[in-house]
Amino acid sequence: MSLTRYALRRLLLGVVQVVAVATLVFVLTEALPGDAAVVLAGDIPDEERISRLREALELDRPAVERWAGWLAGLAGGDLGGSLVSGRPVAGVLAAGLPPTLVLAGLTLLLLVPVSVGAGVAAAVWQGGLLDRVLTTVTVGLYAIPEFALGVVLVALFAVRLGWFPPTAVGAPANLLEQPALLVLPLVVLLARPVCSISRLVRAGMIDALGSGYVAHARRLGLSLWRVRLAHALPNALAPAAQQLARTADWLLGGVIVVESVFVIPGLGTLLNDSVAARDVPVIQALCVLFAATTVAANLAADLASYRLAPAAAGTR
Amino acid sequence: GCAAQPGSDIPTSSQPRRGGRLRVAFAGGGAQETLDPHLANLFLEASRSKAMFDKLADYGADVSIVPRLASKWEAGKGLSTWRVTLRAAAFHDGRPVRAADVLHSYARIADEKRTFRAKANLALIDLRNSRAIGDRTVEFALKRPYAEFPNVLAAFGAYIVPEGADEFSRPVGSGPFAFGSFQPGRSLLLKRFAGHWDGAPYVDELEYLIANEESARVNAVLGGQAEYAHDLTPATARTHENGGRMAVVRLSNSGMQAFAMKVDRPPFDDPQLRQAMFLLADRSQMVDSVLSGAGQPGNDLFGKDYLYYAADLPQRTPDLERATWLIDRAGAKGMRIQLDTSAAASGFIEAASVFADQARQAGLDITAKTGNKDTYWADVLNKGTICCYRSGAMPIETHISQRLLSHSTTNATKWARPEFDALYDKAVGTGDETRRRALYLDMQRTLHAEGGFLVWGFADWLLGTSPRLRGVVNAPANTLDWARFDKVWLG
Amino acid sequence: MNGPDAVERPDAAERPDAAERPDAAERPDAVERPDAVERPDAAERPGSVVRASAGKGAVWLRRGLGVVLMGVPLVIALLGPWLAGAPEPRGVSFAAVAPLGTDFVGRDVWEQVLLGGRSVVSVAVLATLLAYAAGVPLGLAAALAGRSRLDEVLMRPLDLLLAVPSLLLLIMLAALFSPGPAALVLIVALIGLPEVVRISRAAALEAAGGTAMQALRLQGETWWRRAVGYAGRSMLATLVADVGVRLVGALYLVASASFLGVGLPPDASDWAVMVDRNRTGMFLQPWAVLAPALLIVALSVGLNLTFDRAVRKGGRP
Amino acid sequence: MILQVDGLRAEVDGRALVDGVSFELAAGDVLALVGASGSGKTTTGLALLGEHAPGVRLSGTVRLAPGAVAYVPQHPSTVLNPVRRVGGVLREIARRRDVGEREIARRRPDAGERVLEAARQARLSVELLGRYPHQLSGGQQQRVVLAQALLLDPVLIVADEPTTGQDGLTRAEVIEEFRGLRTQGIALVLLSHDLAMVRTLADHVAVMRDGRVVESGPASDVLNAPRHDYTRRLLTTRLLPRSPEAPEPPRTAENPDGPDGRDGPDAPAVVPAGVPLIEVRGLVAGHRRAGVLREVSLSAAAGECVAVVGRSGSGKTTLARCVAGLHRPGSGTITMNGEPLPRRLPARARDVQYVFQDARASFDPYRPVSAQVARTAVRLRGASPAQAAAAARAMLDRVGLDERTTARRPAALSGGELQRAALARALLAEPKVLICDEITSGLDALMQAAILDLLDGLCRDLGLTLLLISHDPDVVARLADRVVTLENGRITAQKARPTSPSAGTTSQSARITAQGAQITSESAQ
Ligand SMILES: Nc1ncnc2c1ncn2[C@@H]1O[C@H](COP(=O)(O)OP(=O)(O)OP(=O)(O)O)[C@@H](O)[C@H]1O
Ligand SMILES: Nc1ncnc2c1ncn2[C@@H]1O[C@H](COP(=O)(O)OP(=O)(O)OP(=O)(O)O)[C@@H](O)[C@H]1O
Ligand SMILES: [Mg+2]
Ligand SMILES: [Mg+2]
Repeated sequence: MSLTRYALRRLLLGVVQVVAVATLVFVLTEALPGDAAVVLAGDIPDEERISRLREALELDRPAVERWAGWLAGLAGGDLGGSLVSGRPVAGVLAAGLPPTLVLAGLTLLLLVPVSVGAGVAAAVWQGGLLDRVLTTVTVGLYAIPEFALGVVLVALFAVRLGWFPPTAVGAPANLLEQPALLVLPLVVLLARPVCSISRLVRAGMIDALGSGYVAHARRLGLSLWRVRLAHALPNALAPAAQQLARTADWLLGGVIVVESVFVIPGLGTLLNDSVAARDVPVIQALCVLFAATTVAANLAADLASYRLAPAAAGTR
Repeated sequence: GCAAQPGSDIPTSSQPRRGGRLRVAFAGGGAQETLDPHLANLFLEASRSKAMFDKLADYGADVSIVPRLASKWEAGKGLSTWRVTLRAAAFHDGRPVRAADVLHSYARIADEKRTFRAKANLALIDLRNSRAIGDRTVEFALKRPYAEFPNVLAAFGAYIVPEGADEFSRPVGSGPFAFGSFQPGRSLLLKRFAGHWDGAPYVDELEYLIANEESARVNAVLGGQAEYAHDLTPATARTHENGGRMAVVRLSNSGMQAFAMKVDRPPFDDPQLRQAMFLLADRSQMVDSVLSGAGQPGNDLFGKDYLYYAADLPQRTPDLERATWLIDRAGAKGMRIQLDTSAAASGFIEAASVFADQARQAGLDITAKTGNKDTYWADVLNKGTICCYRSGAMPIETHISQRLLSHSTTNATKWARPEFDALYDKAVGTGDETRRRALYLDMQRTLHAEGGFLVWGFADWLLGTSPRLRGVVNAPANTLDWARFDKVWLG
Repeated sequence: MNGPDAVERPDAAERPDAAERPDAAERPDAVERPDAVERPDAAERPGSVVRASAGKGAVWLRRGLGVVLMGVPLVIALLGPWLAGAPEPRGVSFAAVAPLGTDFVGRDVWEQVLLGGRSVVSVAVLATLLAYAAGVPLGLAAALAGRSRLDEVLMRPLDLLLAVPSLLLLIMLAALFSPGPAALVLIVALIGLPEVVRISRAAALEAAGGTAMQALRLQGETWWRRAVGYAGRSMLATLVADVGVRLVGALYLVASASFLGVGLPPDASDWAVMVDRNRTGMFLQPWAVLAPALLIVALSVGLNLTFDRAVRKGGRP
Repeated sequence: MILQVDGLRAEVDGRALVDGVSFELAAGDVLALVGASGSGKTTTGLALLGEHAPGVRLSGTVRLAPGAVAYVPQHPSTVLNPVRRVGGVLREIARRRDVGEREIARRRPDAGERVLEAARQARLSVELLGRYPHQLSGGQQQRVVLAQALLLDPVLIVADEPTTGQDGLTRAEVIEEFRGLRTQGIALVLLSHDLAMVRTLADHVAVMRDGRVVESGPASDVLNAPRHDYTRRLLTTRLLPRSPEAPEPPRTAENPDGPDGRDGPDAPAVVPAGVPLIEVRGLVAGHRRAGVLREVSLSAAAGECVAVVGRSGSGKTTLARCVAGLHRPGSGTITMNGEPLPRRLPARARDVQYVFQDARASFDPYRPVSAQVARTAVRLRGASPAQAAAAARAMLDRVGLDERTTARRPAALSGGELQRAALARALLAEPKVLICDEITSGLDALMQAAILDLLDGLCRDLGLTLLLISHDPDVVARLADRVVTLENGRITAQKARPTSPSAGTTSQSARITAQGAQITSESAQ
């Protein structure tokens, strides 16, 4: 079976998966204690009030019926309205998407060269000082929770030194208009993935550098770095590509911590809020979006894996 | 009396200045939020509603009632009709505020099919028989005699909107600020309303920014992105108090902190055990550890320093010996008790942790169980035996009527006593102020002796303000002068 | 590196095992040098002898660094609870009293540090081990299956697990599970599982497609030996790199889970929970965050350095 | 002088692999290093590049003239990057920037053209350039490596068994190319067991044994008047064609009835010498959409040895892998005694064993060779670990490998040693059918003879059926009862009993098996 056919089959499966995730999430939110009415009632959980709210939100209809209605709407491209504000869900999503896309896109753009670079450097000088320093720094950063890192960076570089704005409150809707805003969030977002990916690249690189084809490529007079980057590196990337896909997935799902520390209202905040509010239509729509990105990221990573191990792609 | 007491090193004498854009940072409701003042629930929404709308009356610093749109009110015979006179005021679009607007607003809130927060407060009004007398007078008919009717006018969320208003994407109100622009989940920009009856605001523009993370609100003030940060933790306040980059304003007596014991079921149906709990609690340690010192110890009564508060009752101090003895007598030694807590309000988890430790010393095995923060209030209303509890400012009468009567809908302690209900009815049925005061004292004495609320403290509400911001006064959260931006100015 | 002239490389002295590495990538440039290459007799060069003794101290230090970094937290975790003594009465939260001040509920931080390692080490380690114990065989099975139906059957359900936002999953599990260390280990392992499967699958693909794998099959070798003995061995370096990092992820997942009411109580004596919960006082009383955070950093850095070393020692064929 | 080697010594833990090797080489000279398998040829060759296997210490002096040194390794599959298309790497080499003076002197036209030229020289067809290494046959991989070496424009080529995977015709052409290189002044160090090639190419010959050069000198002297006893034995060993009076295949339990002339419609023209034990009918197989085998039918009786010959890339390995159950055919049946072979591998492997063309790739690099060999007996014959170890030791001994050698990991064994270990591993399964894919390509004449004797003995005494794939007509003649020629995935000829074309002669043309001589397009499609 060719890779194209494989990809097509996976995409078809993906549609099924997305619907399955949406269903699963629907079931999960149904099973969550309390519904939007209870949450809306807040600290005056008067029973009559709750049942009125339930009526108003049409939560008194059977779950299956609501689910079917939602699915029918989805098929027609209608995501419904938010339970809490009544605004169309599509609009709510559209507002949260751009910041997430900007953050995720820029992070990924920087992540690949930085983490691959660090991994390659550590592998090339394996056991040397640079390797140890890189290991210590990346693993050390990894072991600091995002929150702490974010807050310390803001305290130092934004509040104390004033180099960057501390948060994005009052920033233009398009974050790219004010690039200084993005520096600290990107640093925080990069800290952990750089570690996990560069460690995997390093491990793969060390194996690849010791292989016969690398030695032979050097014999063939190819320059040292060309051999490392064009010959050893592709062989080292398969696990890192998977991790990269996970990271992309994580980033596109919105990163609650960074979003809240820097006040960037993206999809993560939206998910957090709508789960807190049990705003099922918004949760559902978000999960469809996330499931789609997950399926896409996984497919891309799997295709990359096969491209990076062509022999395995050929079997069966 | 609203004692002006801004942050530490701000001179109070400086002259108010006109102009500028004031940016205030609040925790918010996310992208789903709306501007309907009657839906107001969060502090952010309350403050925004207050900026764009007016109530007929509001709470003063001691939670007594101060007139707002209503210039005066007088009870009819038998306390079951009330005549309210409106002052000359106008909505942002120039229309005057009329009695019809008031009736429309109250009808909207009290609508059977809807669930606005103030609905319960307004339940007493017989709207069908209430009527407008001319443009500026409303006569309210009540379903039964009620001396505390002004409390209703000041109820949380009882804002006056123009007649017919039911849609609030571009709200029009009579408040000091008029609507500018709105990005849900991000910001709301308001403009100075020159025609406000209480004098126009000093600042030209007011922008509400949303930052759910406390550190972000603080950083926004420190970094000059905002002038006012609502709701700081005590630890943050201590961190920045003396830094000079941010002034910390403490709004004392803003939040009651308590444990609510359910008196209708074991083990706390035993008054001895409740007594023991009252005695084993080390309130000052709780204030120190949980509130980081930002608060005062409580005396198992709601509304410290509010109107009618029973300040004369002796302050409880820890008495481990007697507590242990009482626990023994109640046969509860070593009993395992689950204390419900959650992240629903700040300090709950800490309070549970500290209290469990204290109880252990008296021989009770209290374990904290963390519940879901979003549904916490509904969960603890009827389930469990003891839970963390808190309340914002409201008149003591409202506290009693909503939480402590047999028919109260949010009775978290399940305190239901006919003789107590009777006392309450007597109190709200008399027009005699001294007699009412005596009755409230009676009720509080009973609650202090054997009630279900273990009120261990009153938390300060903490604000961070930029040194430029002047005129911020110390008023408990939810009262008129809290989060009020028409009387502050940028220096 | 061990061409006859390689002894002159300055860094060779710092790498006790360097002499065994066929670092051929850097090798052949010598041959292409325009002038005739002189390859002197290495055995006769005094340099090689001197190098061995001079490097000794440094080598020991380097070897020790990872072990010390890893050892200190481990020792505290293991012995801490015995050293902690009776709990002292609470003080003001975030007070800067000796030795490390107080935490968010006024407890002594040093005592909490002593008490807080055991759960971190046991829960996170157990959860990670569990995730690997289940994930690596699954990943291997999927890799060995190639692009067959088995692969889909194994991987697609796990994709579902990945696609459900973990926040939702955590809240959900919090509502379902009664809190307890066992449930916590399960939850953390479950959340980590799909990633472990995917990474081990990717790492095993190359070995799975190779001739040696076919030879093993032709030998009638058991699945276990083929997968774990051969493919598993060839992806060991990757797995070690991954586990060293993933452990930390598990640790903080435990902390956020405890905040949502799963597993540990939110005021538990646990390093990760301490870091999470004391963050409000980070600038007031930094030790409440710094002390546990440093221990976690030391543990993971030490672990990674030691693993790196062990893998390097294990050597390549 | 291009190369000057003086007192080269390689040792592992004090044991010398190569000792006291010294020689010189002028431009355009060809030095052939011949010698027993495991005598240290590859070690010496690598040392010329300043390299060595892990754990080995080198000493001595190697002086090289300026310019590139190209190396053609013994096992091409291990030096081909699995994720890079072969053509891409070739272009990269052609474009590499550190061009020596020689290149500047004659500015090469264009990288693409140079790649094509090198591919032509190495007899590598252009379609193959777009493939990954695993999509190439053994011989094709070898030619890729050769093309890489030729692209380098070297002053010296160290070629380690450069033609073992090539069919006669290609081999002759490659040798011709080497000859051409000589005239360009490129020196060549040839490490080979192929004495015929050495004879045609070498100016100097050094004979190695146990790491020492036992005899060296001008090629004519050494080859025609060997002084050392070992050289003499090496040169005189001849593979004798299998005796014409082939014995009746033994009646085993599986075929008690003897011949019954079951000629199907597409039965081979030449009737097999006995009842077919294994029968392949209408086999169609390929990779993805590319067909490799088209309707191949073949059968072999118990105790019979059927040789499959054909040009490199004609599908021999694919056929073998189908029979062994490693490759799923598109259609066709493979039966043993009329029963379809079990689809599941362990069950099938008990009866059919396959010795991989690429011995090195077929071992797990992390475990000692002897342990790997012994596992066959445990898994397929149900032996206890101790019995298996003993059986493995005995079998390894029979193929000439001692315990010390096989206790090492595969990387520390020479090519020929691994080939023998792989054979031992397959034999331990005591299969009914053994498929041998180029198993003697890395062995010196003496060892080759011994191994072939061993196999012959097994056929005759135990009724082992052999499917022999080889490019070496002498080997085919030595063992085969029948020769089947595969061309472009089809069987084009079957011959009952081959005569050794090389008997007594060393002429190149005669070494090309007549059947495989058609010059057709490489690609099997
Ligand atoms: N790393 C090593 N450790 C120990 N012994 C080794 C190592 N590498 C090779 N040998 C041994 O050195 C000897 C010479 O190996 P080498 O590969 O040079 O032989 P060769 O002449 O090329 O043989 P062949 O013709 O079979 O390829 C062999 O006996 C081999 O087992
Ligand atoms: N994985 C693959 N994908 C596509 N084509 C392949 C693949 N493997 C082999 N081929 C092609 O199939 C043909 C037959 O290969 P096979 O290995 O059977 O040849 P062979 O007869 O054994 O050759 P050699 O004598 O060189 O070993 C060759 O042309 C080869 O390029
Ligand atoms: Mg060799
Ligand atoms: Mg082949």
